Parts: sequence; C-alpha cells; structure tokens
Amino acid sequence: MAEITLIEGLRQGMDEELERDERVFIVGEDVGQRGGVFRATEGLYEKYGEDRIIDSPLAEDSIVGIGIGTALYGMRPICEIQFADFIYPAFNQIVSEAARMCYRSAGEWTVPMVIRVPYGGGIGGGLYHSQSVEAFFAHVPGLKVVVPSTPYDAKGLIKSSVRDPGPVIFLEPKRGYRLIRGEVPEDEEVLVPIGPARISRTGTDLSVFAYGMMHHYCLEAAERVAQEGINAEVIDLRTLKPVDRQTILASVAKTGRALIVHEDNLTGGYGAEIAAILAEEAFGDLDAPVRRLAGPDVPAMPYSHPFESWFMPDADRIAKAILELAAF
Amino acid sequence: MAEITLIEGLRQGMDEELERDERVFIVGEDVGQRGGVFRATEGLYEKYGEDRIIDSPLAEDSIVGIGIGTALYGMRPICEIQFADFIYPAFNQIVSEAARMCYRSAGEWTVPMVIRVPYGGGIGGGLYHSQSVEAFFAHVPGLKVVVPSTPYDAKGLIKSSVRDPGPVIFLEPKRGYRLIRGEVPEDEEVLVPIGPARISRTGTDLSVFAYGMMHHYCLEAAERVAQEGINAEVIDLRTLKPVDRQTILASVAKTGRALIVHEDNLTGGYGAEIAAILAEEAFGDLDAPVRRLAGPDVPAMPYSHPFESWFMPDADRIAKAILELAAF
Amino acid sequence: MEAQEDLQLNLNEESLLEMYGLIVLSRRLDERTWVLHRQGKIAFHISGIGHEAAQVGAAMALRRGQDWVVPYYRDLAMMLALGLTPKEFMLGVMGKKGEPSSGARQMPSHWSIRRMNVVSHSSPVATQTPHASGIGLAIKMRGDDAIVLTSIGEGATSQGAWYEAVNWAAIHKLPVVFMVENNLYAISVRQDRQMAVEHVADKAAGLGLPGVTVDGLDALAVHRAISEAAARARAGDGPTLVEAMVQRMTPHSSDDDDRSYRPRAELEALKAQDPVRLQRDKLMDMGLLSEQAETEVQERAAAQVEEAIKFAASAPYPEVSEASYPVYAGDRADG
Amino acid sequence: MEAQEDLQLNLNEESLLEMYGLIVLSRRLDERTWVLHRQGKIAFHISGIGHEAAQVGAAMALRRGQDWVVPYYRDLAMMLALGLTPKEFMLGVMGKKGEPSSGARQMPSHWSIRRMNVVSHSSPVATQTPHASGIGLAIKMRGDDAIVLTSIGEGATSQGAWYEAVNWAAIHKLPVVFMVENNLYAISVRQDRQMAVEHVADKAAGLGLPGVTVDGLDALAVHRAISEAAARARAGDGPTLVEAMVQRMTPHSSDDDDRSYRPRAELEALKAQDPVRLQRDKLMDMGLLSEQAETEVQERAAAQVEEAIKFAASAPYPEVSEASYPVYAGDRADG
Ligand SMILES: Cc1ncc(C[n+]2csc(CCOP(=O)(O)OP(=O)(O)O)c2C)c(N)n1
Ligand SMILES: Cc1ncc(C[n+]2csc(CCOP(=O)(O)OP(=O)(O)O)c2C)c(N)n1
Ligand SMILES: [Mg+2]
Ligand SMILES: [Mg+2]
Repeated sequence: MAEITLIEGLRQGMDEELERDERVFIVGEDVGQRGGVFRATEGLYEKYGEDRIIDSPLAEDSIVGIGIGTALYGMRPICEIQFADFIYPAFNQIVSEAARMCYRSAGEWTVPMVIRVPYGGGIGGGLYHSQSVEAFFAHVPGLKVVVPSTPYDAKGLIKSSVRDPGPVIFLEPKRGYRLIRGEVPEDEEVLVPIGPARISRTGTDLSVFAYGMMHHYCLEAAERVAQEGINAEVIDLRTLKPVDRQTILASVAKTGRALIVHEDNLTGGYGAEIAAILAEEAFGDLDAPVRRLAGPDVPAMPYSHPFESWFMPDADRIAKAILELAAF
Repeated sequence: MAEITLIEGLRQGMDEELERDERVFIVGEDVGQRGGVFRATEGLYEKYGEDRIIDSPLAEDSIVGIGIGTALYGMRPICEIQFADFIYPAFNQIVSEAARMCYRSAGEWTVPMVIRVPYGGGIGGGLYHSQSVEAFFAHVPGLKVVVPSTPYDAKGLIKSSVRDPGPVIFLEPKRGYRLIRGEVPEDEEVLVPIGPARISRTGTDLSVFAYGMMHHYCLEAAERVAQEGINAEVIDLRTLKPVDRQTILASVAKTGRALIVHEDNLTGGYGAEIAAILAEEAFGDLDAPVRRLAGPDVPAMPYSHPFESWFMPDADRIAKAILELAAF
Repeated sequence: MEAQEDLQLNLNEESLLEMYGLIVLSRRLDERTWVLHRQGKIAFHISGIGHEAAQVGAAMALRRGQDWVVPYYRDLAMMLALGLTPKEFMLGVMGKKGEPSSGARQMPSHWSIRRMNVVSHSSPVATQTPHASGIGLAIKMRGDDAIVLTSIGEGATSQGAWYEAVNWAAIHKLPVVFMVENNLYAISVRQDRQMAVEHVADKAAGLGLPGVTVDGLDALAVHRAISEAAARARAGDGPTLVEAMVQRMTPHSSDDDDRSYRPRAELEALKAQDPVRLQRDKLMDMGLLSEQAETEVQERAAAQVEEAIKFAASAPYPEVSEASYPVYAGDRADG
Repeated sequence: MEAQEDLQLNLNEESLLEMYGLIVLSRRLDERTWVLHRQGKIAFHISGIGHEAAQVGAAMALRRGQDWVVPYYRDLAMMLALGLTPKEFMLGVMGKKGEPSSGARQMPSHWSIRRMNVVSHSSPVATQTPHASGIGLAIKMRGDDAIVLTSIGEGATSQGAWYEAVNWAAIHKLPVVFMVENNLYAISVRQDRQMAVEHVADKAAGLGLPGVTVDGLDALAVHRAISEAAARARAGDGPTLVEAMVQRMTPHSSDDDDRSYRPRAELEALKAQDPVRLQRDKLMDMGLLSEQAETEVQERAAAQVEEAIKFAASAPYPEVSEASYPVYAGDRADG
C-alpha cells in the first residue's frame, strides 16, 4: 500500500470517477491548466481535456447553477469552490435549488452533483481564506455534508459522493491537504459510504466528536491524556448530514461524557446539533455536561500569527478540555 | 392605549424613526408606491418621498450591498427583503460584509443597518414563501438577530434596531402581521432593548422557549395544559443573537425542564443552540431531556393545505409535547 | 407578407390554428382561475393574461419534447403548448393529489413537465437561468441534437445570477435561447427603476450575444424571432437574447392590488391591444379563421376548462404521509 | 500634445513629478516585498507590479481626502497616492500591531484608510462594488460635493454582484467611477474564458452608462479618462466605466506559480512595456526629469522602503487580547 497525502487521495478519487463515467466532469475557477489553486485537479486537464475540466468565469453562483443544469440533463458535475469563504455567492443556488429540487418536483428531477469546498484555518489565510461553513449546510434538508480527514476517506468519500444521486457538499480540510498522509490500497477500489462515522480510537472515559483537521488534533490530545490515565474515545464524524446518531449515542452510552470539537464559531455551530441530540436522547447516559470546544465568536480567523493560534483549537486545548470533562 | 396590529406597530416604529433622523431611509422591492407587498411601508412613500423610500431593482444582493455603502457613509438604511426565502442572493453581502466590517476594520468602519425579513409559514406560501432563516444568521458573529412577536415589541424593537450601531437582521413573523393585535401606548416613546428575553407567562413545571408566531401557539398551549394542572413558563426570546442566557438558565434552574419550539427545520435549527447551552450549563438543573419541537426535516413547507398543517407546529402539538415532558 | 412567409417556412395552416387554439385555451383557463379565486375556491393565482401570444409563438418554434424548456411562473400558455393539460393545471391550482409538477408541494404555476423536458423551477427569480445554461452546456458536451429555451420577466434580469448565466452561454456558445417577457412591470416597479437601458435586448451587447426586441403581442413575430434564435443555437452559433414586449393586463398575482401604482387609464389602454383579439383578427384577415371556427375554438376551450375544474375539484388532497419525502433522491414513503 | 494639455489643464509640473515618484515608490516597495517573501520573512504578498501607472493616474484625478475610494487588493500604488505610508503597508505585510487597515486581522493589501475615505474591503471579489454605489447614493441623498471611485479586476466583473451594483448607479445617475484594471488574467483564467465581449468597457452598453477603454500603462491617459468620468459624476451626469488595460507582470500572488498557464515569452514581452520605464521616458521626453532627478527619485524611494521594513520588522505583534473585539460596534477589550 502506498502512503499518500489527503489531496492525492482526492485527486485519485476524482481521476478514477472521471475515467469510469464519462458524464463526470469538473468545473471551477482555475481547475484547468492551473490544476486548482491547491493543485487538487493537477494533471486532469492534460488527461481529460478542456471539455471535461472547465475553467469557469469568476462567479460562484454560476458554477453551482450551471452545475445543477448539467446534472438535470444527466451529467455528474464536480464543482469546485476555490475557498469555503467564497461559497456565499452560491448560497442561493445551493440552498434554494440543489437542495430542494428533488423534493419540490416530487422526485421527478434530481441533482447528482458534488460541491468541493476547501475549508478551515491554520494556513495564514486571515478572515477570508480560513472559514468553516459546515453549520450552514448541515441545516439544509436535501443536502448531504461530508468531511474526510484521511487520505483513505478523502478518496473513498469523493468517489461515493460522485456516485450519490443527490447534491453533496464535500468539505476538504485544506490545512491537511499535504500534512495528512496515510495508506491507501492501490489494487482495490476504495469506496467509503456516506453516512457512517468512524471510531478512530476506542476508549471508555469520554467521547470526543470531531471531523477534518480537528479530528487529528483530538487524536493527538487523546494520546496525551492517555499518559494521565484518561482513556478517550475519538470519533471522526465524516458525514455531518445525515449524521450517524447510532454511533454517537452508543459511544456516549458507554462513556457518559461528550466533548465536541470544531474550529467554526461556537454559537450555532455544528456542535450545537450534536449537543442537542445528546441532551435529548442521551439524557440518562450523561454523567457530565456536554462540552463544546470551538472557535471563538469573532467573525473569522484573523491574520496575524498570534491571532490565528488564538482562534484555532489545538491538541493542548483539547487535552485540557478532556481532562476537565473527565474530572467532572 | 390603542390596540394595533403587529404590522402597524412596525410601520409606526419606522415612521417615527424616519421622522426623527433624516439619515434613516427605506430601500427594497415595491416599498414605494406599493407600500410593500405586505403593506408594511404603506403611506411612507407619500410622506417621505421617493428619495427616502426607494424602490430597488429586483436584486437582493444589491439591496443589502447598496445599503451597506450608504451606512458606511453615515446613513441609516432599513433594507426590506420581500420574503425570507429571497434573502439567499444577499447572503454574501450580509455574512461577508455587513457582519464582518466592524471587526475587519478594527472598528474603523461600522454598518448601522436594519434588514427586515418577513418569515415563516401558515400563509399558503408553499416551499418558497414560508421559510424561516434565523438559524443561518444566528450563527454569524457580528450580526444581531431580532424577532418581535407582539405589536409592542415590533414597534419597540424596530426603533432600537434602527438606532443600533451595527447590522440587525429583523425577522417578522408575517403570519402574525394582522393576526396579532396588542396595546401600544400612543403618548410615550416605545423602545424595547435588543437583548433581553421576555417571560410572557410565569410557571414552575417546565420552561417553553419560542419566538415569533410559535410564541403565541406556546402561550395557547400553556393555557390548555394549565387545565390539566401543568404550569408552564413561556419565554419569548425576542432577540436570538445575542441570546439572553441569564433568563433561559434562570428559568430552567427553576423548572428543571425545557421545551424549545420553532417552525424552522429541526436539524441544525436555532433550537439546537438553546439545547446545547442547556446541556452545557444547566446539567445539574435538568430533570428531563431537553425537548425540541420543530418543523420536520423536509426542504420547506409544502403548499397543499394538509401539507402545511402537517409541517407547522401548532398549539395541539405543543400541548402534547408539554404534557409528555412534564410527565418524564 | 411576413405572415405568408411563416406559412411557407415554418407553420402550416393547421399549426396556425393550433397556435390560436392554445392562446384561447390559455386565456379562458386563466380568466376562469381568477373567478375561482374571487369565489374563494382557491388560494392563489398568478396570471399570464397578455403574455399568451408570445408564449405560444415561442413554444411552437421548438421541437416539442426534444428541445428543453426552463420556464417561469407566467408561462401558462407556453406550458399548454408543451402539453400541460388543463386538468393538470387545475390540480396544481387547487393543491390536489397527483399534481404533476410538484405533487402539490409548490405554489400553482411552478412548472415541471418531465415528459416534455420542462424543468422544475422555483419562486426565487432568475435561479432558472443558470440551469438553462447548464443544460445548454450538457447538450453541447453530449453532442445532442437539442436546444434549450428559458424565459424570465424583465425585472428579474436585474439579478446578478441572470448576467452570470447569460455570460456562460455567450462564452461557450451554448445552444440557449434567453427569452425575456417584458411587461414593463415587476410587481409595482417600472422598467425605468429596474434598468438604465431602453430595451432588455440592449443588455445582450454587454454580454457578447445578439439581442432582439420583438412585438410580443404578435405570436408570429415571436415565432419568427425564436425560430431564428433556435436555428442559430442548433447551428452551434450560440445563444440569443429575445425580448418580447408583452403586457401584464392583471395585477401581479391574486395577492396584489395594483391600484396604488398603476393608472387605470393605462390598464384600459392595454385592452385595445389584447393579444388574443389581435391573433384572431390576424387569422381572420388571413382567411384562416371563420366566425364559425372561432365560435368552435371558444367553445372547445370553455368545455376543456370546465371539465378540468370539475375533475380537479373532485380530486382528493394528497395524503399527509406524502409530505415527508422525497428529501433525497430515492426516498420513498416507507423509507 | 496630449501631455501638454494635461500640463495645462489638470496637472502642473510638480504633480507630474509627484505622480512619477509615487509610481517608483510603489514599484520599489512591491519588489522588496517579493524579496522578503523569498527570504521567508513574510507569509504572503499580492502584487501591483504593472498596474502602477493606472492607479496613480486615477488617484491623482480625485480630490484626495474629499472624494471616496473603494479599492481592491492590487491597489498599492493607488493607496500610496492616497496617503498610505510605506510603514503602514509593511505593518500589514508582517501582520504587526497597529496595522491601520484591519489591526492585522486581514491579509496584507486589504486596504482601509478612514482618514482618506478609503473604505475597508474584503477578499471575496466584487463585494466592494455595491458599497461604492451605495456611497454614491448617500452622496446624492446628502447633496454632498464628493464622488466615489471603485476599482476591480476584469475577472471579478463576471460576478453578478458587479452588474447589480453598476446597474444601480446607472439607474440613479450616481456619482461613481467604476475603474476596471484589466490585466487579462484572473489568476490563470484568460479574458476569453471570462467574458464574450472584447473589452470590459463593452459591458457598459448593456447597463446604460458610458464605457471607455484606456491605455493603463500611461498614467496621463488614465488621469485624463478618470478626470472626465469624475467631472461627469460631479456634474450629476452619472457613472462611467473606465477600463484601464494594464499588465500583471508577476504571478497572481506569492501563493501562485504561473508556469503551468502563462507562456514565458508572454511575460518577457511585457517587460518591454514596463509602465515605470514608460513614465520615466515620457517625463524625460517632456524635459521634466533629468538623469540626476531620476536618481534622486529612485534613492528616495529605496530609502523609504528600507526605513519601512526596519520599522515594521521591529514592531511588536498584536496582543492576543485584541483578537476578541470589536465584533460589534463599540465593543472594547474590556467589554
Ligand atoms: C429573488 C426574488 N426576489 C423577489 C421575489 C418576489 N417577486 C416575485 S415576482 C416579482 C416581480 C417579477 O417581475 P418580472 O421579472 O418583471 O416578471 P413579471 O412578474 O412581470 O412577469 C417579485 C419581486 C422573488 N420571487 N424572487
Ligand atoms: C468570490 C471570490 N471567488 C474567488 C476568489 C479567489 N480569487 C482571488 S483573486 C481572483 C482572480 C481575480 O482576477 P481579476 O478580477 O482579473 O483581478 P486581478 O487579480 O487580475 O487583478 C480569484 C479567483 C475570491 N477572492 N473571491
Ligand atoms: Mg415584468
Ligand atoms: Mg485580472
């Protein structure tokens, strides 16, 4: 098995789907000759040509809106939004159109499409190149929301997303693109189903829920607190919508304690939904308050280096939160 | 004291602010001669003229974007979005610009503006004239989110919102525009501060949190269950961001039980944040699971009459939820 | 003369009469729906009265069932021309079970006819325009023999989304016809508060595609303009913007009251230019329509309308259990 | 001849030299910032190299401090012309405490100079254009003696928001100058994949305002075009779209590598048209700049740049406590 990076997993997944199904194509800003500003589509323009790897005009609403049109016709678009921070111009097409098309036509029309969205901070991107946007989309019925944290899941989930019959918001933890490496088999097809969470570290004392880069920091923190005798279970949610309630509830039934970690702003963030599910359905299991560790409620991650570290939860802070919760 | 409708309260509030401060003006689709499609601005065009009551082109991003520009220059725009369902084209200007302007300029530039948004169902509006959008905006640092449920609060809160130095998303429960009547004094200035919730019915057995039309149904339900000996406390949140934690936590400390009601979709809805706050900060006070009663997770309220009733929580369903929770 | 050309080139006598029959049917159906609303029997109607000639002229310039259509809410006459039945329309108006465009989930006049390649659209205006360009892109990618027509009001062309979508089609020379039904009003807002150009067709120059303005009260003129645009599209020469000057002879919708913003005299004047009468006169001038045939057309339309109302009125409402799906493709009631 | 006119009408000898000095300063500062990046001393730079003449020409056509400016990220030279100091710029580049445009919250080159009516802008492109129209509207409402200039790249004019904003200014005849700095690239995407018109100025026709294309390598030509547009705006005759043809002589930003999409020969060719050299030659031709004066200009610029770097390098980073405010107007550290 080869060890590859997260972005390489993504690229392999897209490449295989482009190869497999000629209805699949990629559209977005700079995805062609440039190979994407993060190089996620590198080499695909050369391999599939400008008719299937399409540089869009600088207009996100149209990237998604055009994608929807092609999907209605039977194509399988992969739309790239260059940074999560620039998805808002497309909000109307995503929420009003992609998400509601199937329901509003009683299933007559569907929108099989993937919207790829590099998100998150820690790359010196300041207020507008660091944002997390999952809470917005996880609130919208009709959308699925997926976040891989490993090269294997990146490959397996992008392939499943391309094959999904409806719209998938595919959030890519961009700080992990090259930082996160992992083994991915070369001789078998890698497919990871949309839906199930993954218990990436089993434990008994408390449950830590996370996704994307934060999942890695949580694992790191869990190793650290293990040295102090705390045995944390870490769960990579992977699919935020629909969320894997069973796995979440089973874990908390076992541990009695829950910590949710994300880098998006705290208030109304994705963690609120997990906390609400637990408050409603795990009442009898909980031995301690549900804790959320998240980005602070400032508009976004500020640029200056000390600011950035201040904003972003890290292994230190997570470890501290684990210890506090375990001691409750 | 005169009894007036909710929309009349709003109109009075806007009228007084237009009169008081010549920097205040109104901009939106059909707000001029037409007086707004709901007639919220009726008579204002005649009184203040086309330079202060401005019919915009049919383009929401520009309504907000132009509003921001005028606010940067020192004006006090009241922007009307015709229906909440049509706010998504303006999402980028609201989230990227209005909300982040103060922080991103370290306070040098501010955006004092009100964005008025008629929202909610029960008016035969189907998928795209019934939506609730509070969860999106309550997640965005830099925005305030306000929802009046009475004529008094409509008047008092719109006036406070116009005077607020930053952007306020002002959500109007449009089903209540003419349905909800209440007394509003004529001989004194009505100002309701942004922030505090209002205990509209004191009780001891459980706490019901709601806003907008749902608040009225909750009151109705509370009266109904009172006949069965259950004494519910009902709280009109009024300001969703920043939310009044003290009042929420104090109520649950007293009652030990919490029900949150909204018509927006359940998952990732505003109720999740309230549930999360309680799960985190009221752990020791809770005698029962936190319950959420909300619109189902379908894309929006469907048109056909039976569908609409199915979607919308009403006094019956709320009463049932109260009784179940009280019996836990 | 031009009419003679039409007769030779595109339309035979039969299709001219079909055209007229559709225009009349649409008008009767539309008027009757207003009556139902006044009687309190239905909750909402949005009307195409004054737009019919343009819509039918456009629809009949397409290869129906082969070409694609992405319409907007005023397109009742266009939908009838594309095969929507009065019964289907009435099911929608009454929100009844089996309503084919949305299963009674959307408000009336939110079209979708899958069998005729008419794509589902929503209420937020101009959201359909990028879909049309996307369909055009897909047609081009697949090398299929089809084009797509999309319609919109002049007010909605103020939306940024509209420009972005037309821009795409212009850059990639996509087989799209952008039809604008200009009735000079967007609810209460007049064209001069909506744009600084005289004609919506002028917007084409800024986007790099041809734009034409045509008399939308004349079905044949519209038919000709759309046929030319469609021919360009089919030939791979790219999109065209066709602005049809129509008139809104009613309030915006049944929720609207236009008295505060629309002079009564203006409305009166429109009646002299009623497109239904104009088509009738034209056909009579051409000797294609006798008084007797006219009576038959009217009676047939009236009968169809009444039958549709009876049918829909006695149809059941949908089961509440239907409301919970399909949120995701493949969802079923039991899932 | 034209230059002589400028000399007579708008610009005296002194201001022509000021203009040149600013262009040189901007270039030196910009080049030095690239060096800092290569040395690993800073994290990010986005460059205005090749745009300087247009920007300074534009800025000097304004009444600085009275008129309003809503810029975009490439406008270093314009900002220097409006009073941004090299020290302030360097604080931003290094993310240091007291950086005046955002308190080190935004990436470098996200301008704001409150004292000069330069409005804060963000990264999502074209969001600034409606702000400019709104400022124009407010100026008109207040009857103030000011105009507003806003700039943008040609790629960003594909955003719907841009059309919507220009449309507003055209309808209401607002005192706005829409300046487009057309360098033919949006990161890697060439103009022909961005729009189907030959000139961005052609877009004006579709929006109902005048549009002109001007040689953006010639500061005086841009000065003239912007002066004319500003005069129109001041006279109440409404907005103008001015497209300045400039050249991006560097990769998009320090994060970019343009080798995959930009032919080396094309880049080489640009050097023959370097706007800094062109301005110098012009001033020398006009007899306004001696060799010795040129040396002084260069030395002065270099000294200012080095001083700024020293200043910013030794400035502290902001306190972490500053990061938590002001989320809402009036918020303070202690709130
Ligand atoms: C995004 C959005 N904003 C506002 C509305 C409300 N609205 C519905 S139709 C309409 C006017 C449309 O005018 P026009 O495009 O000229 O079409 P017409 O109705 O005249 O045929 C408005 C403002 C909407 N449907 N969508
Ligand atoms: C809404 C949005 N989408 C994408 C980007 C990423 N991006 C930054 S600059 C740029 C290209 C801009 O090109 P152009 O407008 O021509 O200006 P130039 O950089 O050439 O001066 C892109 C795609 C962005 N900043 N905002
Ligand atoms: Mg119209
Ligand atoms: Mg450019």
